[in-house]
Amino acid sequence: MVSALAVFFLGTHKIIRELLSIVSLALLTGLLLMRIVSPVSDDFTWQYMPGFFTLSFSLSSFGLLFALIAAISGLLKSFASWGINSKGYHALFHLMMGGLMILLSAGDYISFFLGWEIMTWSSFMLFNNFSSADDPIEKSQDTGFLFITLSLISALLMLGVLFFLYNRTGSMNIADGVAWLHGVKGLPSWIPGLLLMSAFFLKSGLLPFHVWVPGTYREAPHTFTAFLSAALSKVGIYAFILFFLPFSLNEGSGQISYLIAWIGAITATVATFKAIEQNDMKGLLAYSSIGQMAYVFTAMAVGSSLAMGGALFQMVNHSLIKLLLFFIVAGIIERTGKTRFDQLGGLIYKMPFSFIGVLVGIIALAGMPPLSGFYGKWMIYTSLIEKGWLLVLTGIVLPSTAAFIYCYKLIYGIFLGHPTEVNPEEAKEISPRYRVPSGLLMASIVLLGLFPGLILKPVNVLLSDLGMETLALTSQGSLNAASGSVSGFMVMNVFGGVFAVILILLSLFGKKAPTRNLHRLDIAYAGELPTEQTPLHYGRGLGHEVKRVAIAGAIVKRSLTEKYMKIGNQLGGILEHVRGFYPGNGQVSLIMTMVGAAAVALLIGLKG
Amino acid sequence: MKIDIKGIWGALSSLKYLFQPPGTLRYPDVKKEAADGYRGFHDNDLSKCIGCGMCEDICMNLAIDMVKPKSEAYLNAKNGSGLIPRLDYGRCCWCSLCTDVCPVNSLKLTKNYVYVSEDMNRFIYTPGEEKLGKREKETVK
Amino acid sequence: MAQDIITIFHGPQHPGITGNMSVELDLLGETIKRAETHVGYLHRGFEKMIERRTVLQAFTIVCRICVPEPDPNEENFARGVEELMGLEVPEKAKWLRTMVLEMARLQAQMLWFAGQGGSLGHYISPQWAVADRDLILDLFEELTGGRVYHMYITPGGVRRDLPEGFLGRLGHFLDYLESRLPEYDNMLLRNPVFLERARGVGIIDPATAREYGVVGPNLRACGFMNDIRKDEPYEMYGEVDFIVPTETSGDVYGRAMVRRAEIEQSISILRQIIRRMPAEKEIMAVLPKNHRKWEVPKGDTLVKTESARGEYSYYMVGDGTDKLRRVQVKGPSAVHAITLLEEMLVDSQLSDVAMIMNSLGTNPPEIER
Amino acid sequence: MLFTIFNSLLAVLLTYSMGMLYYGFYRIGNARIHRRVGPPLWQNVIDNIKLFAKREAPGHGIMFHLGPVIMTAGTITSMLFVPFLKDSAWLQGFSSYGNLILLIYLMVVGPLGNALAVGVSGVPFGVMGVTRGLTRLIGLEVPFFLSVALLMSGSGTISISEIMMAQDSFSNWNMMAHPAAFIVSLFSFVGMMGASPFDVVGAPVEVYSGPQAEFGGKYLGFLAAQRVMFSMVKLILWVDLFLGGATNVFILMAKSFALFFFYFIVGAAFPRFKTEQAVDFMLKLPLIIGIGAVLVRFWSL
Repeated sequence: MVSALAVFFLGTHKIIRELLSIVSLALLTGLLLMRIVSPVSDDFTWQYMPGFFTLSFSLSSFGLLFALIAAISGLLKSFASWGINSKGYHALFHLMMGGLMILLSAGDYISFFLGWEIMTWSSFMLFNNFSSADDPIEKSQDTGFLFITLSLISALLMLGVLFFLYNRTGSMNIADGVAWLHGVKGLPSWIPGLLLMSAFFLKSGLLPFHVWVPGTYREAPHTFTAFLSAALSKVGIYAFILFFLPFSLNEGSGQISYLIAWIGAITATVATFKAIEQNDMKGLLAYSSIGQMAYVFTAMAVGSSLAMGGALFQMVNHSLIKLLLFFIVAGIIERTGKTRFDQLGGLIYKMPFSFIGVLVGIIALAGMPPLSGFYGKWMIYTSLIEKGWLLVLTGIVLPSTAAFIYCYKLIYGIFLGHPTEVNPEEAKEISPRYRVPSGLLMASIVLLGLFPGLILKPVNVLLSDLGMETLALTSQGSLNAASGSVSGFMVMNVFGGVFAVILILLSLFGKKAPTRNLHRLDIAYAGELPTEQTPLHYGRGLGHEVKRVAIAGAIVKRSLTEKYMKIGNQLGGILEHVRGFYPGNGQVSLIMTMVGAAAVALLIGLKG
Repeated sequence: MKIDIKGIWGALSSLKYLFQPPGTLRYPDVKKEAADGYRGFHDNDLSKCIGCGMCEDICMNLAIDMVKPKSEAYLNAKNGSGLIPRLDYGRCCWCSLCTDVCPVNSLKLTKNYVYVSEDMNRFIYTPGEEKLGKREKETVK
Repeated sequence: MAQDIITIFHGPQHPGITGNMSVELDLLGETIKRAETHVGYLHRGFEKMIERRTVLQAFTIVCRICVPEPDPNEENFARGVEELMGLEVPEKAKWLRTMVLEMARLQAQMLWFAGQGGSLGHYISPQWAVADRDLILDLFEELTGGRVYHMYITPGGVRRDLPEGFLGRLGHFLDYLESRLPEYDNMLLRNPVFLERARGVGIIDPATAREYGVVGPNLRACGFMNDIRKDEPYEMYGEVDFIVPTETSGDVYGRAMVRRAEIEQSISILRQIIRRMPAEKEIMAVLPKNHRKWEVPKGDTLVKTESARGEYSYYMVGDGTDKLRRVQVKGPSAVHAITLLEEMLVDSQLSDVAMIMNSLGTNPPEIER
Repeated sequence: MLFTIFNSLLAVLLTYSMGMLYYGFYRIGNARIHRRVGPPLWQNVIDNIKLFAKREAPGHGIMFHLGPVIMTAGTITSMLFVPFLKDSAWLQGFSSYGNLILLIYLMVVGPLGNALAVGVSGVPFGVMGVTRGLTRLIGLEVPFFLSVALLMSGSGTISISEIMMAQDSFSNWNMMAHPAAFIVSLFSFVGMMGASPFDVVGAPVEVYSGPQAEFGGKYLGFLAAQRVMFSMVKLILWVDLFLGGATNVFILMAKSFALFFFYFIVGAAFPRFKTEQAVDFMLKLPLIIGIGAVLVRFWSL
């Protein structure tokens, strides 16, 4: 992948101006899009120590999808963060993009691992050095510590398994390793499989490795959080597809798929109840991301074409929604300087665009028709019913219903209710550099809701690449499954039509019975008169009582983070040592680490 | 988990009243007669009233004023003061002390207690001269 | 100012209580962090009004201090005046007073029952209980001429003798009410949802009960035997047999069960009264003819009555004129609904406020007499 | 297309009049249980007309205005995706374009609009009611989804019409064929209809007056109208899913009234749970029955 490397070098050495960043990302996007239009094979191999092994790069259709998501996210993100970042930030961001591209097009273990590590380390430095937290030093140490510890564990696990595979197969090619992994039945394949899976779960933030996500998302630069959620969390899915998808299709692996499905459902439940409990916008969205990613894993575990389609739909949707929501949240934080629900409120008529954006976002996030979010869920649910996994279905219905609460909390806490710390007279709509990408994202969410079939064409390509049956495509507006179909086009039109009719009816009444708009404090308040000082904004309290529900209470009270920190403190000596590697200068330590990792890899590889 | 079948059945048993006639009156059609000793509006037997003013004196709400009647015909021969009591139902609390102290038992409480008028001044009333409960025309439904 | 909590008002018009009273609540979610009671919606200055009136005039307004159960006020006032003036009350009047007090207790418990069901969204109970309470009010109407404010127990005796056949009708009503009680139990008190809601909520522990001076059924639900009717028997309570029911849980359910048992006790007491009602006609002590001549001698007295909500006391001072120098009314609600409630509500839930308030038998007018 | 639109109007009219009739009965029935006489059968219609005839309505800006519209639109849209009759071209709405899962989610869209309007009005009581409603929804949806998933997986289709068609004789009614699923769904049904003991959302006692505290006049009129229609949609859905559907309007009314009567007696007999008690209850008994049914079903496979 020439383009990836081009961006990589461009990023590390030259970028000072924002324009270049955008142009390069646009270039990358364009190149990727061209791949779709004209499928030119640009497999690229690089002989390393000739005769010994090669680094091979080839972009599969899956890789292409993920690369596209990443590239478009990156492009929009760069646009949104116009002019607020320093040089180092850009360098790191592009380094990370490069790493991501390497990872996505990797054909062998070395390049896979290399890409993985570049991405991890550069993203770590991004959020650690350019943290948005109020007190970066105090906060980030815990978060960074957690992140880096877990990343190291995952890297070590992966490294070990990869070289175990190399040892077994004698080939550095991923495809060979995967084939071996699927060929061997029973315990020998399970242990490396599970270890490897843990590494991927960690990247996507699945239980029990989700603990790094909220802190990281909260403290990362606002727009970078959007990218983290929209693109980086998908890497785990890519790796999972790469290594395990055929595995989960295998008839003999019923239990392990079932286990993965349940891990997805439980992760979603835990994350959702945690999200409800959050008091700051980014924390809420972070837990929501964990939950949404978990649905994808559940769907992939089901393994049918419909489920895969649902998983991919859900994934694309999630990228769109989270970019949209994080952009708007970033815009609001930039305008108001407030991050928590108890500090905001009552901004709806001052920030109508943001309100509509968040409304579209939460409708899609909650999976309500007629927007796109529903159709991913619909495919997942239908596939679960067709598969007969009704208990898993129940397991994911619980979080997706509970998700309504945090969705409502998000929109209520910011826009509805009463203003608290932000004077609505002084509030201004978010800046255009957030508005433009948000508008595009909103349009695409609505478009996908209107024509959910649009996604089926690319999905079918991917499915046939995987050797699975393709999904029936009757029209752009509808989705079909063996057991039923749904027409997004009709749903949207019927809803819109009825809405319009009733609106007209209500307006007709408006002539005879006009609406008298009241002051916001002129409300039913038990006969008392509230003043400006009366606390009336329910942003903090909303969802606070959910933990009285037995199941939610059990989840919210427990904190895995604390447990990990305890273990971490016990292992403190060793881990502190590892942290010693990091001398403060990002690039230096990055290079050092990569060199070190490569050396270790080589050594193990030579021995094997 | 314990399921309290008996309790649930007990709760449902109260639904048997669904099939029984209601215990309340169909009010506007069927009216309830007040008990004999009911403390309703006042009535003054003007043929007995001696205008002594005991009722005015004991009324702690100052609801009773002794006034000149509209016509001398309302006064009997024994009425020394030439005055009869007038009530303000905005103040009266129907404690019936005035009737208790009436030395000739001319002032009494009747069983009437329903009266509706949009005119506030109508509630100032001279018993004996007029009959409050009888002004059915003004009764607003 | 970041707003963790929100402030709302619960009331002043509210099914949880009979009367107007507001509770200002600071909520985090629905958990109450601070409760502050607001009374004063019903303040009419009764104590001062009594001091400005002659004794006979004043007796007609004391019943208005407590809407759901006015008769303990009349009883207290009458008994206080009698003690100060040294009046001898005829025996029949004492029996009649006991009967009226028990009937009043019965109807007050029915009204509590209505509120208890209503505060849980169980709308059968208010309708049934109020309908059956109306039958008691019919009897009151016959006996006293008034349904709610009876103005019957007057210093020196009672104002009217029994109407013809009254005791028979009362007996019929008691039979009817007794037959209805199992239905009430089934409907609310054994209802599984009610048990779920009421058990373990609004607990008063015995130490707190003592410290705050909780009285009446609320105290008896904490396991204390405390009843003025037994401790310092007045009127004919020394003559009749009854037990004082207690519970130990101290929660809403315990208080409900105490009140439920008291309904039965009231029925039993009333039956005994019907049996033993003397036939004589004398119902009034010998009194001065003119109300201006009722001179209350110097001296003071403290009279107590057991109302449906607990000890109800009057402290009265006479100064030799026809008016009382000072009257201090102390109803049980001042303890229950102000100090205790503010404490109890903290960390409980908004959904339970109405239920807790009603289970305490809160009655605002007697707080702000 | 014209026929479909005509049919849609017919559906709206039918559910409105059915709903008003049923709720008229509801009020009289409740009054009788209370030992009262009760209002006339058409009292709900009178109330509704009265609300529309109010001279003005209080408002809080455009979002408040749109709330009842979204609510009503959500109701009518869900109505149009429920087939009322089987073996008939009438009253099918757009049900051929949708399915059961779509419908379940469509039923949440309306309340979202309501929640937004309540939120923008700034009444803390209303938002509390909304929060309670959303929390309660967890308890209602999970057993409900389990029971309909049993149906869908049992009949191999997610289309309501096809589930309805499959129940050709009384013994094939899903309440007979899948009794556990039916029982589980009844718990959710009572909750979704807003009957005690699961009605703490709009409780006038436990919170000032629930989500609709600030609506008045025409807004409340729309909300009242959509409420009865929404109830009818749920009744008809249950008739379709479990009671074998209906071939004509009279059978539909008979069956839905039977369900309505069930809702009515449960609602009349019990006080209400607190929100978390309701959810805990729903996640205990019904869920255990449901899981048992699933296990029984798949154990033999």
